[in-house]
Parts: sequence; C-alpha cells; structure tokens
Amino acid sequence: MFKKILIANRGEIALRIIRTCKEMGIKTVAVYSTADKDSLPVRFADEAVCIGPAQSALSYLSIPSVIAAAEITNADAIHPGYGFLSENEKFSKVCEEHDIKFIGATPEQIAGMGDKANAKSTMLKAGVPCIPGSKGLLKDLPDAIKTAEKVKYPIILKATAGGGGKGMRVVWKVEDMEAAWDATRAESAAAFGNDGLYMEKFIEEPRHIEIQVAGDQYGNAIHLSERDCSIQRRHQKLVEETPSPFMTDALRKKMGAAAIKATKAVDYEGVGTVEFLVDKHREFYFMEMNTRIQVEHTITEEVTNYDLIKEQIKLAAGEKITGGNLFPTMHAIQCRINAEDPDANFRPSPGKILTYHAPGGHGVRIDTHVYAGYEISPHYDSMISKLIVVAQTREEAIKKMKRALDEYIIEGVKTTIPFHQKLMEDPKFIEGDFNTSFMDTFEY
Amino acid sequence: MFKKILIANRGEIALRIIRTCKEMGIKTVAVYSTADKDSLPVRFADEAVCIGPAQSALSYLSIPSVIAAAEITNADAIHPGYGFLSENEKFSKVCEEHDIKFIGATPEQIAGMGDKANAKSTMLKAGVPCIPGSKGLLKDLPDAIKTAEKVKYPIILKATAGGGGKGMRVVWKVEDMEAAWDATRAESAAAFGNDGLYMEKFIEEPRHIEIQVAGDQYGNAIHLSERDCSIQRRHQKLVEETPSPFMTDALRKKMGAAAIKATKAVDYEGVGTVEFLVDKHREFYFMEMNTRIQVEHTITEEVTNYDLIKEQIKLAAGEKITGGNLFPTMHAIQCRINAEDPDANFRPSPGKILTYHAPGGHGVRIDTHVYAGYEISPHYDSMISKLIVVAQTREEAIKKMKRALDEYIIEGVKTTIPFHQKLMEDPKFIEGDFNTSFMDTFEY
Amino acid sequence: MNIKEIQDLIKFVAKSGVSEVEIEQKDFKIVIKSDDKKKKFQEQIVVQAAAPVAQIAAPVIATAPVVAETPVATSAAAEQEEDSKYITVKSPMIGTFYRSSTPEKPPFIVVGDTIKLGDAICIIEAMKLFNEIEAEVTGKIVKVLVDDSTPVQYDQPLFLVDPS
Amino acid sequence: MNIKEIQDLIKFVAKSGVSEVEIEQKDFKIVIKSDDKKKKFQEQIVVQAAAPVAQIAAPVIATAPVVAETPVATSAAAEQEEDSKYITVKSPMIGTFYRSSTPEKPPFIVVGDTIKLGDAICIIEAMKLFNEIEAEVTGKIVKVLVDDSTPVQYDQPLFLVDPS
Repeated sequence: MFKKILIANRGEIALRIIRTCKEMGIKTVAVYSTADKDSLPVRFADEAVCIGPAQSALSYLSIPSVIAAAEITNADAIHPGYGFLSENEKFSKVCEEHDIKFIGATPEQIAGMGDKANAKSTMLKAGVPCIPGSKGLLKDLPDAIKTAEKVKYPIILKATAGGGGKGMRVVWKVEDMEAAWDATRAESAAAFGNDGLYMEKFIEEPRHIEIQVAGDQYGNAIHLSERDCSIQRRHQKLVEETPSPFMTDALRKKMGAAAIKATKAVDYEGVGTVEFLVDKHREFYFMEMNTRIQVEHTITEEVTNYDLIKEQIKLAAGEKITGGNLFPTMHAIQCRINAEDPDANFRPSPGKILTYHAPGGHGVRIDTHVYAGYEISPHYDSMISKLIVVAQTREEAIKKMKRALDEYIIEGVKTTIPFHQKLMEDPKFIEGDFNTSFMDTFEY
Repeated sequence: MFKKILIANRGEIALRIIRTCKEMGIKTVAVYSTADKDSLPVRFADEAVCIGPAQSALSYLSIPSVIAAAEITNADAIHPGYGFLSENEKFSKVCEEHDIKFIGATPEQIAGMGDKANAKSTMLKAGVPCIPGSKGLLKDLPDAIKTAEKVKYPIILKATAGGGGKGMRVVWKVEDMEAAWDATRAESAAAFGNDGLYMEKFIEEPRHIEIQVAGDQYGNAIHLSERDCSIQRRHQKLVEETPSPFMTDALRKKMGAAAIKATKAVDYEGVGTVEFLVDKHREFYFMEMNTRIQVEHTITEEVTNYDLIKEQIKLAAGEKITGGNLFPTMHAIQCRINAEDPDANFRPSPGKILTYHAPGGHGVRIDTHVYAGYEISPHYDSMISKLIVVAQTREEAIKKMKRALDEYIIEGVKTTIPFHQKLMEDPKFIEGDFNTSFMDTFEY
Repeated sequence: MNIKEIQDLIKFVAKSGVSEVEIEQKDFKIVIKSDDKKKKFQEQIVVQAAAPVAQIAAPVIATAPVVAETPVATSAAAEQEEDSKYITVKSPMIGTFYRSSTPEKPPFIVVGDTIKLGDAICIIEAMKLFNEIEAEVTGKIVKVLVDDSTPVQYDQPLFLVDPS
Repeated sequence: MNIKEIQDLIKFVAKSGVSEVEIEQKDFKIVIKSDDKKKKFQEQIVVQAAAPVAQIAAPVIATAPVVAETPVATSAAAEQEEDSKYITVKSPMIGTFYRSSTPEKPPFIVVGDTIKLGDAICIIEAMKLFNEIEAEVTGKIVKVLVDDSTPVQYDQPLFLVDPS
C-alpha cells in the first residue's frame, strides 16, 4: 500500500480523499494555491505545500508544480480527484515517468476514452450500443433514406456546421424525409453557409443514466449499478439519485453488462463511470466513459456501503477485485449546493460565509470544505457542498432531503438551497417523471 | 396517524424527534423553558410554547404545564424522548385521561418495569434469567452455604446497609465461606452498625449488553439485536457500539429470545430496551427494561437502516409489526460528546460555544442541538452531541471515529473529545477486551 | 345520536382543527363550533414559526430569540419601552387566561383599578385547575395585554401597572 | 550487484524514508544516504502540520493561516518587520532552490552584492528543469533566507534586498 498520497486537487474532493487516507493510515500531502491557504484540506492533511497563485493554470493545472511538490515531499502516489488533471493523459504519463503512481487511468486508457470517435469505435467493437447514425456526411437524399432505414426512425438531421439548436430537424417516418432534407439543407446553407448534413438516431425523452464500474490490474471488472443524473442545467448536473426511478431489474442487468464490456474493452483499472443516454423505450446508448471518480460517487457509497475512494486506492495499489456486482439496497439522493443565486439565473455568488449550520441526523451526509468564515473564491467552481440523504424508499429519501434542506443555513452568499427545496416539491420530480430537458420547463 | 405531536423534551432528542416528524408529515410542537428559547428544537418545530422557567421541575417535569401546552396547541400525541417524563407512570396516565396518545409505555407497563422486585418476578415467571441470590437477608452461616450451593459460586456477600464498596466480599468456594461470613458481618457491624447480609451471584467481568426490542398493540414483538454499553463512568454510558465485540451468533440468538420473552411478558407496546449483564462465560442476566427510546438508539438505526423514532410513532399509532428480527450488517459506534473537562475529573463545563465545526463524509452522523453561539446551560445534562460512525468492520469503524474526532472542533467549552480520541487508541478497547470496570483502570 | 355519540363527535371536532361542523338528520341537528381561543393561539404561533429560514437576514444561529414571544407580547414589549416607568406583570404559568372567576362575574380588575399585593388579578387554567393569580406589585392598571379566555405562555406579559 | 540492481536499491532507499543504508558483502559495499534536503523539508512541514487541533486556543476555523509558511519564512517575516525598508524577493514557483548553476560554480549572488533588474539570482528546479530566476528589483542583497539545495514553496521568501 502507498505510504503517502499527494492530492492534486482542492475543495470538498480534496478533503474527501484526505478523510479516506486517514482512515487507511496513509499520510497525505495537500497542495494549494495562495487562494486556498486557509482551506480545510490544507488544515487536515499531514503536510501542505503551496504550489502557485490562485489561477488554476499556474497551480492546480501546472504539471511541473504538482510533480515538484510530490518529489520534495516524497509522495509515492497522486490522487487527482475530479476535474483539473484527473483525465489528463500527459499528467498520467509524467507520473509514470517519475515513478509516482497516478491513482486513475493509464495514459492509454485516458487517450482511448478522451477521443470521442476512438471511444465509439472501441465500444462498437466491444458490443456496447452507441447512438447509431451516418458515417460522416450524408451524400444525398437516397443516402439519407437508406441510412435512416438502418438507424431506425425517429432520426435527427443535423447541420455539420450547426449549433445552438439551429440546423437540425427530427424525422419520424420515411414519408417526411424529403421535405425535411430539403428544409434542413436550405436552413443550414442560409445560417452557416454550409449545407453538409449528417444523421443520428433521435433519442426520445433521454435520461442521463450512468453505471459505476471498477476494474483491477488483472482484467476483472464489476459494476456498482446506476446513478440517474438527468436533472441538469446547461449540462451541469444538479441532482443525482440511485436507483434511477426509471430503472427496471432487466434494464439494470443489460446496462450493467454493457458497462462491464466497456470497462474490459480498455482493460480499465480503477473506478470509472460509463455514461449512457436512455430513451423512453428503455433503449440505451453509450455517451462516454469518465476515467476518474465522479462528484456523485457518494450516492453509490450510501446504497452499497463501500467507500469508493478507498476501493480506488486499493485498486491502484494492485489489489484484486474479489466480490461481484453491487446493487442498491436503499435509495440515495444528492443535491449539489452551489454558491449561485437561483433568483438571478444561477449567477455565481462568491464571498464570505457568515453563518453556517449543517443539517444532521439519521441518513444525512454532508461533504463540504466550507465553514463559517470561509471565503468562497471566484477563481474556482461554485459548488460548496454536497448534501446526500439515504432512506429505504425514494419517497422517504425525498422527504428526508426536504427536511435536511430546511435545516441547512448558509448566510453571506446566495446558494441553490431554495432551488432544491422547490425541486423536492415538484410533482414531476416526485413522480420520477423527468428527463434531461426537465430544467427547460421547470419554473423556479 | 397523528396530526400533531408535542415533544416533551429538549436538546438533541427533541430535535431528533422533530426531524422524523417532519419526514412523516406530522406537525410538531416544541415546549421549552426560558433557558432554551434560542434552541434548535424551538426553531425547527412548527409551533413552540414556553412552559416555564429553567428549572426542570417547573418546566420539563411539570405535568400540568406540558398537558396545558398540548391542550392549547391541539396536539394529539406527546413524545417524551428519554429522561424527564419518559418513564413517568403518572404522566402516561394523565395523557390517557386527557385523550392524548403518550408515545411510550402504558402506566401499567411503566409501573411493572419501574419496580425492581416486581420486574424481577415477572421476568423469572417468563423464563428470563435474572441474577440469582438470597431471598432477603441470610439467617446464618448454614443458610448462606445452602443458598450459595443453589446460586453457584462465585457469590458475593453484601451488607444490607452497605455502600461505597464496603461491606461486600466475593467468595469463590465453600471452604472460604465461613471466614468470609464472619469477616463481612464484623465489617458491616463496625461500619454501618448493622450486620445483616444478603447474597448474590458474583458476575465475573460483566459487560453491559442490551437488546433493542419493539412490540405492537397486537402482542407481536421482535428484537433488533444488541448494543454494547460497557464503557461507562459512574454508571453513565460514554461509548456504545453494535454489534458487541463479545457477541456470538449463538449468544445473540439466546439473548434475543430472552428479550422477546421479557417484552411479551408485559405485553409491551412501542420500542424498548432490555438490559442484561453478561459475564465472561457468556451467561447473561436481566438487569432492567427501559420503556422508552435510548440515547444510543442511533447505532441500531445505522446497522439496520430503520428509523427507530419513526417505528416508535407508527407503533403508538396502532400499526402492526410485519417484519422479523433485525441483525446488524455493519458496525456502528457512538461517542457521547459531553461539555465536561476530562482533564479535571470530567467536571461539567457549561458556557458559550464560540467555534463549532462538525466532521462529515461517508459513514459519519452527528445528532446535536448545538451550534456556534449556543449557550450550554448549567441547568441540564452535559451531553452536547452524539457522534456516530458506521463502517463495514469494527476496525474500520474505530479508524473512522478517530478521523471524525480529529475533525471535530468545539471551542469555548471543554469537551470529552480528547478522552474519546485517547480511548480509540487504547489497545484493550481496540481488541474489544473490556467490561464495565474498564474506566476504573483506563488512564486518560 | 345518544349523548355518548354526541360527546365523541364534539371531541372529534375539537381535535380535528376545523372551525365548525353542522349535521342535520331527520329529527336531529347539531352545530359544533371549535374553540376560538385555541384557533387564535395556534394561528399566532404558526405565523411566527412559519417564517422561512431563508428570509431571515441577520445571522440566525445566534442568541437572538427566534420564536419566543407572541405578537401580543412583542407589541407590549415595544410599548413597554415607551412606558418604561410601568411594571409588566407576566404569566407565572402556561394555561388559559381568564379575567373573571366565572363568565357571569365581572373581571377581577379593569384599567384604572388600583391593585395591591395579594389582590386576585386573573385566573389561569391548566389541566382543569383554575389557579387564581395574585398581584405581586402595587399600583394602577394601565393596560390589559391579553384578551379574556386566551391561551398564554409562561412569562407572557399580562398587565401593565403604574407603580407610582 | 549489477548497475540496474544498484539503481533500484538507491531508488528504494530514497523512497523508504530512512536516512542511511550500509550494505557490506564479501567483495562489495554500498552506503546510501537519503537526500538531506528532502528530509529537512519534510520535518519542517510535519512539525507545522502535526500541531494538534485541540491545542489551538484561538478560533481555528477563521481566516488566520493555519499551515502556510515554513519556519524559515516565518522568521524571515518577523525580521522583515524590523527591516521594513527592505524588499522580500519571493519564490515564483515550487521546487528546489540552488544558489549556483552547478555545484562547482560560485553562487550567483552573495550578501553585499548589488543586483539589478534581469540579473540571474538563483535557480529553481522542478521536474528536472532548471529555471533561472531573474531579479525583478534593483538593490543590495541584505540576506539570503534559504539554504542552497533546499525545497521552496511558491511565494516563499528567498532574499532580502535593500533598494535604497
């Protein structure tokens, strides 16, 4: 096992990793920018080293600085958390070269999964369903019709130069194809000066459901079931839960098997997440694989009773997976509490926290790096806390979350607590009837 | 189900009950003394009524005040928490007379279990093992020898007027009886002016192990396994854990069955606890039954995933028990954090909390009513927080507790955190090798 | 309906929280109105307690009272500052406040009366016990702060007295 | 032992944290001493970080720096107050501080030297890259605050300069 782990991150995830290291008896090194010198990770780590100024590019993203910190503190492993250098192929490689164990994917795995086209072809080869579509641009209408037959309706025509919702059109049956083809081409030509079109299967009422996986250095892989992350705003997850209210035993079995195929296809080592889109017919399609710990790993921990950071470290240290797949026995929900003003279009609200009172009691977990007196820096992301609840049923979990949100008092900055309170009262949310476009119509 | 529950208590347990009521959609009334007007239960309840001055006798223990508060707020049930009126036969009766549901035992059950002699004879009749001994005073040496034969050695001779460890003597075999008899009589006559002696079985290396039970109004009863509360100081529990490191499957089965017998013997309704002493040979003896929720119910919640306050309320409302006995699948430990100075013989340390920072993360639960700025009143007990951890194994739970204690910062008053930190490092504790006399020799 | 059924019904309505129930059968009619005093008290309290946490601007987890006083008491407290020469007589117990010993009788005291130590000034009922409250100050009644038949909390201001 | 084995052994000792290993075989002896600079830095940091939470009297979750500066930097800061007319040159990066370009060469600067903008004043090594650090002030070197071959953090004071 490692003797000393350097945590190349900040905020709640840095503290999260330090906690597990302490419980494992592993020494920790916190690296920090000048903006973070009063932070809890710096306080609770065994050693702390200042690696640069507030700007991430010159501190948390500076590979030489992080490596230098590891060298002068004799750390034998680096945990990158999420974001920053966690999926950086070069960093993983430099760690290897410096004989420091990178607790994450190998450079090859990161490269393989980081490149979308590459990842898709690997997945297709492994038998993991991907969103079907044309190979590149469509030649002409007959090509479009032929491709649509293979892809199966509904399909969506998209301008290769498109963006912002323009230059795309959903087609439900072959009879409508010609009109759609002509209209989309004309629109694209007018809007972008380029009438090249390609085709994808249209995903009806897509849900973002991801499967947590783990792989060891000996080719073994398991899955730890799903997380539903469909409640998103501008592709930022706001709320996550497990099990997904949309899940069935049969679908979990199929998605779990696909995720394991994906994991084995790249000989994946460590913990990772295979993200899928699931349509209303419960057909699912590979989106991408995250080769790191996720923000929302917490809810999987709550329903499986495993510490995923601990498992991640053990896998990096060369331990073998001995158990089988894990299934949720409870229901967990996480609300991301951001320093944002939900009344002002979620505008970031940095500043000093004046009052801080956290909820507690049975089934309530808080992962946070903030405290009364903490200054939320404008240099980093606005997530200040993860509030996680676990209960026997989804209904109970929602009620518990409401209770916990009511108790949570943060003053001095605006937070998304009122948004979450409203969300927990929403009939659609309570019914579990939502997909990734939920926030388009949700009225805060 | 009840519409509105009045909580006839204060501090963390009042807050604990409010939390569950909120999650169940039941309105709450907090009653409070003038000393508690800034407390969290007052803040988080739907209604709050001041019932008297700081002295408990004139507020939390005043039956007319509590009943008047229930009447003017139209509460249809009262939850007494622990302590105060929770095991008060008269209060339970007055609630009945006022048509307010007392969430606890009936007057008959409280009376039956409150009187020690009565309880013991009920238990013996039901076949629950009790500590054997003489019926009243021993007549003479032959009587003592005859009784000891039945009780089985080792036995302890005790002065009927004794106390403070004086006037008692352990006898291991019949050969030593005469000398012990003469010596103890002489000592008792000299020390107390009364040489009457009685006899009890001597419990070797006793552990305090209690069984959580639940009974419904239809005669059904289950047990929820044990809690080991052997770490005590002056009969005050300091640390509780489940499962007990001393427990075996066979013993749990036997003790569980005995606890259910005890529960059924009094037609017990609600949640309760049957306390046993367990000697080093794993023989166990009934001590008493607590007809209320316990401070340490939390650890049972963590390993069974049931909310015991919720179950208690449901049972009081007339719901049936449908499931079977519950067994721990995880390991939970609770440290009671008291405002006491462990460096000054655990002297109470009331005052204002200046800084408060609670630990968080996976498997850490805090039940507390305090916050930064809270004034700990000298009028009530010194427990200010319950820190509970849960993990897959006892070893992991101890490490997690250490980590959590290291993170826990309370300034302004002295607390028992440093004591618990030391305890978690103690080799005997870590081995699980302790009994109720542990604190006699533990060097803080 | 026999008398027992009627009693049960009354009890039920009282607990239910509704303000009025009217039942009419062939040869029977009953109207039950719920106790006004209780409703009023509840509303008062609910209004205070329902103030959402998020709307409180000052640091809330501080020593400031958060629920504590009823609106009556608050306004009394405000006036008290103006009238700091007056003494506030507070309720020594929780219960229901009555100004007279029975509804037919006149109030023990009215504004303008002079009271002296030991004079009966009101009754507070708790658990069907009617506790006569005696004056612990001497002076002239300036104001009665609580309506007749109203629930009062411990320490709630009842009267303003001018001791001069 | 072949060269590969020796290299591995050296690496192993370096990581192990022990300060010295001596191995003597029939016709072979090796002594490996671990890097002093690393050990020293570690000890410094450990001393600071190991101060138990419970011993800190002032409110700790406040804005005061909790680990931050090394003892060197702290004493420098203290002196700096006395010598407030001096400018502190801080490290622009984390790494290992060298006063000269190679061990054989003399230091870039010594106390008493006058430096001007752009003069090389030291080298900081990170990831085998030797970064020559240039002066951003003009003045006379009053004090060198860090020993040669010592690890430095970002923003750690290196020199005191008298600009007058």
